[in-house]
Amino acid sequence: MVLLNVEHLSTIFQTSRGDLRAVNDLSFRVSKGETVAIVGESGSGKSVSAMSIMRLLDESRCRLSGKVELKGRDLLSADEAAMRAIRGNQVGLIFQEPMTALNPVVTVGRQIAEAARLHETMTRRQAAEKAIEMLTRVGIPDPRRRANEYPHQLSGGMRQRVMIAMALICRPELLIADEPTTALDVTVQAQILDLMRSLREQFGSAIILITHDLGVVAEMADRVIIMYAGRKVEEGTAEEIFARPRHPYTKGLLGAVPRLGSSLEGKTGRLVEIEGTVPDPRVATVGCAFAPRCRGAADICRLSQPGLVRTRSDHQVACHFATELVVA
Amino acid sequence: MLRYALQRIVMTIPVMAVVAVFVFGLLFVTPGDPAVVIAGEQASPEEVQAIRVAMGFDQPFYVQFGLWAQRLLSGDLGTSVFSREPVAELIAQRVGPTLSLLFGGLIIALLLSVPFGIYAAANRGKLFDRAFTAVTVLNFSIPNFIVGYLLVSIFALGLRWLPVQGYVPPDRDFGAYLLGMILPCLTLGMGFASLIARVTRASMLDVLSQDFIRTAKAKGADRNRILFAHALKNASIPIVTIVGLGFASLIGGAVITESIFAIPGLGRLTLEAISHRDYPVIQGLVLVFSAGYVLVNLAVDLIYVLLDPRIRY
Amino acid sequence: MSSVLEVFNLKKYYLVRTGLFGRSAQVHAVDDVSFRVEAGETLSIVGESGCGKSTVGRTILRLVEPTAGEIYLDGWRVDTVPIQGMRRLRKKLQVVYQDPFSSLNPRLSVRDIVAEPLENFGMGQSRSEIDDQVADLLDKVRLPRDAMKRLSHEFSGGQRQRIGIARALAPKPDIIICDEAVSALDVSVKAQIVNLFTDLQQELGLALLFISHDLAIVEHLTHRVAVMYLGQIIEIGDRRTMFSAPKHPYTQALLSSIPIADPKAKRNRLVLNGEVPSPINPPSGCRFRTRCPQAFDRCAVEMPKLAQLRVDGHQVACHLHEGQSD
Amino acid sequence: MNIQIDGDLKLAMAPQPDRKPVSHIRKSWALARRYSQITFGGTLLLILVLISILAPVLGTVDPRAMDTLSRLRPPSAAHWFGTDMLGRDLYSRVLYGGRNSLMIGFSVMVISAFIGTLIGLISAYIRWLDGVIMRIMDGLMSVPSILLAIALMSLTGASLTTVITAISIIEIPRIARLIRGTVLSLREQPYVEAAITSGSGPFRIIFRHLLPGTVSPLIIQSTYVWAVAMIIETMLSFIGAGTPPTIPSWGNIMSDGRALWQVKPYMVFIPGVFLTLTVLAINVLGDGLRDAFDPRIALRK
Repeated sequence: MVLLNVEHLSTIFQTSRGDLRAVNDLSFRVSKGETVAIVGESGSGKSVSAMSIMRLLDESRCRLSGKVELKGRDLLSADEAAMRAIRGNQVGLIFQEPMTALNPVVTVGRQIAEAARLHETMTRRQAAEKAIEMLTRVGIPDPRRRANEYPHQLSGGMRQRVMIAMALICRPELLIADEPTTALDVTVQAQILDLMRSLREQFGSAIILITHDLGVVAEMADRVIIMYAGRKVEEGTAEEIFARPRHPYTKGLLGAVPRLGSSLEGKTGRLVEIEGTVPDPRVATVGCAFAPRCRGAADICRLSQPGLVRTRSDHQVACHFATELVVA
Repeated sequence: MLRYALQRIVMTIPVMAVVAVFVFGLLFVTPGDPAVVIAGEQASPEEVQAIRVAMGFDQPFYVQFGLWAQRLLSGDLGTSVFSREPVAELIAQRVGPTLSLLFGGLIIALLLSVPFGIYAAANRGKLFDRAFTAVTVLNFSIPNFIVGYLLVSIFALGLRWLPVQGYVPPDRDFGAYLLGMILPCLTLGMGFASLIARVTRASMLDVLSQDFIRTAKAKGADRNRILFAHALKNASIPIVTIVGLGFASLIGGAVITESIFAIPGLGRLTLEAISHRDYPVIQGLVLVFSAGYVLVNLAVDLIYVLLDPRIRY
Repeated sequence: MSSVLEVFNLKKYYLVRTGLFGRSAQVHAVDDVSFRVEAGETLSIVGESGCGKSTVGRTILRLVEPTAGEIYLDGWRVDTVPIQGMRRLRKKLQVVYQDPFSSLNPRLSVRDIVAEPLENFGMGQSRSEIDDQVADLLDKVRLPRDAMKRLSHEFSGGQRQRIGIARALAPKPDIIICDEAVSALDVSVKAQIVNLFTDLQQELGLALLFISHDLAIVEHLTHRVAVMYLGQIIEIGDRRTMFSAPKHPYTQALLSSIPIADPKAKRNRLVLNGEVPSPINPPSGCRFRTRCPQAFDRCAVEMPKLAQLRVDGHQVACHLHEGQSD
Repeated sequence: MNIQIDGDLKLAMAPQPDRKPVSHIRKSWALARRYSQITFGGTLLLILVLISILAPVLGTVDPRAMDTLSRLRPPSAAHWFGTDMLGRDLYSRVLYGGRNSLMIGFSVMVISAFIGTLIGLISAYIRWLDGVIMRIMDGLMSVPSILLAIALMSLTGASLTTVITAISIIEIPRIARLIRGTVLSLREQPYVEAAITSGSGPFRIIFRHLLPGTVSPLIIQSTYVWAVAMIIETMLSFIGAGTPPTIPSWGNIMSDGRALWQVKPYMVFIPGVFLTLTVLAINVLGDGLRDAFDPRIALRK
């Protein structure tokens, strides 16, 4: 069953130096209980697309178009009150930097309880109890004491657990996690990923995981969307993408990340380089946005934007040579 | 908390010491004989000599300062050269009106500034915000005695709603006291209001751009909740700071305001002391005003603890 | 082989005061660290945030003064020379910083940034001589020569990091300290810079002290690895042994925590409990014992020493492995 | 060694798409609109400064010339702003007074910027002096500025020099604090550390890496100092503790009009409007400069 249906979503920021097309014609679906990873480098539009879905951008400075349906209900045309009823209730959000994402002058217990009280009628005391229960479930020791502490008194890992408790307190059907472990150390990251997996089982929430870390994707995701310069360039099941990447950018990404243990196989030569950097989103491109960095780019790539082509039932690619590559 | 308070109190000691040294030292760094300065150019040599002995100027600097500091610590601010009354007593007689004025001015400043500052920040870039910015910068640029004269022209001379000037002590006629204080407090408060309003707007904008505001939105909080439950407490820290720092200019404004409205407070006393070259009184006043400023900022530091849990002890 | 950099028993304690009347407490940022870097080799110091790895680098650079210990650069004692003398030693010891944005003065042209060490160390008589050297350096880091006239903010993160590398190469140092030098870069650019470091080392025979939290990157360019935990080196050895057969339980957990970009890879993950204790009051005995799944009584009492194993040069500080030493 | 140029460089070096040639006037107009506050404040200030400089050719008479026959005349064709109780022409007094008022403010700005920068730099660089200097600055700042000026003025004879000195003493601590804070935070910048590790000595670091970074906050703060100094001068003169009465300044002119202001309000309000416009111009200019210089605020815009 489709939980979230995004069709032709575009987000355009109006800046003093011209329009900035941060998200460009993005379509994807998330089914109930599924984990979809959106992968890309900085500037690829992955975070902006999540913020656009939840209408969290300052809409006096950007334009949204397309369609975003949550359980059949259009969010882009919903009014602010309707969106408020959805945020934190049907959709929970986790952000990258838990230090700045928590209010520094409010105790964590109250911040969690607030999320519950905004959507359910309950007394202050009931909400506080529920917050403590959530703190227990996200594995914070001594939750009663911790609930009365301020964010700066907690470690980075604990702060992220607080964020998770806050996002899940209303049992949302969809959880959007924007780089949830990027700011954390690897051993703490492992703890948080473990926690997210076990909570996914308990709560049955679907997850949109936004990250640049392909390792995290491989551990968490059922399906993967690769974004480049605001566009989806490839989508498929996690196994497909990692086993048979089709788009040259995806291949480059996979090659650019060193594999742990590669020295044992005696192949620690050069890493695969993707030349250059992400293009300036203000400069309108005619052809494929990746063409200037692509080794296999031909004339057609500079002239026309490739559309998404389904190469298998569970795999789509936006590359002029996608089908040929399958043969090759 | 107690330790923090103690720590802050201890930290005011060097500041006050600097003020004391400064106030005392002023007489000596200025060119010419301090006794002549106090006695005035026309004074006879005998008069000058009398002042020199009375003030102890015939003794070395450090002895004088030692004696002066010793008396100061026991609460003795010296004796007026002009009226021969103890300076402490002169100040005590005049402190009431000035306190009323400062307190009233502060209240008016806060009432005029904080709500508008918040509203402007919440509606950034819209018409209200632009008008707000223009009005604050204009108001900020008008010297407060001109504001005073404008207010008097409108409300006292024009509409005749309020008295032009004068001061009625509250124990004689409380109604008249309140009525008489409205224009002076407004005069004093308006300039300060611009400063606080600008800081309120800026710090609200700063807080509203932070990540945790997005978190609150993501939880489903509405605009008022975001403004008042999440942003205001964070934004109040710079607001409180500017109230503390600006208190010095409020005191300066009070001196001028008293002189416009003929209020017999410390400001008037200051001007009288200047015209009489009554240096002990000037010394005492500068010390008292500075102590007031330091105390207000001490209070500000203690308020921080209530507002920001990151400050510990 | 000769050692470019030798560090013996380095300690750096910070005093933190808790208020005016508060007692002062000591932060054991670096606690008795020893290692050496040979000419032309890469030694990586890895560990999580707060383990003291960056402080080690900053102490060697004399950006912070060491509390105790000895540091030698090409046999010259670094930690005791007066700061004027240190300026001359800096010629041999350069650094590449983490943040490619704030580590370049935004008001200077690329030419002036790269020329600064050349001018300081008197490495050119005339302006044109220095310009020629700057041009050569830009070639070395694969930047076009016409970048010289431009300001650093016109460049992307990866390009700026190249400018920083050119500046570090300018005085022809024997060793470069790379303090998280690729951490702030995007995945694809990171690979470019890692490759550049590898090439430069081969070409110029540089030694690198590579400070990083990213073990996968480290594995790609290092010869030897030192793992730090709470201010101490708990394991040090060559790359192969470290990645194939890590001995210390912390190293094992650290390696198994790194997510691998392969959904089919099934691993036995060691997820550590709890978090790193405060360096103000480190645990008694072995610092890792509070999180160690294999801790036993002795670990709380006695601090394990870094001891040589039979495997060539590999040292580990763990009571579990004491029997295996020579 | 084969040299490969990055793709991103190729991109950066690629010829920019042709832009339509824009005329200088249009470009300037666009800039003026973008920095509207600087344009407005700067223009207004320039006009006011020009008026005072050109006072002798703007139909003025000797501002000190008394004419006992035409005392307290209201504004008329002969006396545009009227005359005061000594029969002096107010129009001439306001224009010449502006010279003094502007000059006092400007002098205070230059003096306190220079000395404040020096003190701030010393404080940031010489650690053992820092505590002492900053306590002195705190002490000076805790004396309300008008009062401090009054105390200073009451001891020294009234003259332009003493007015400028007194107000500069008030403003120096503010500049010193700003410079110290800026230098201390710049010193934490990795690029300053990089300069140290590149072998730069203290002089090079100060003059090449630290001082240039203080320029924009200093300019912004200095404009406010100018405005504040003018207001303080006016207030001092207004209560009779400022510029000597023989020298016309806006404060003095208003002070002269004080006793009669209920019947002849223009004697206070005309110079008041000039002062307000000047201070407004400087403040708006300062706000504009702050927005233009401060990248944090500029980014948010």
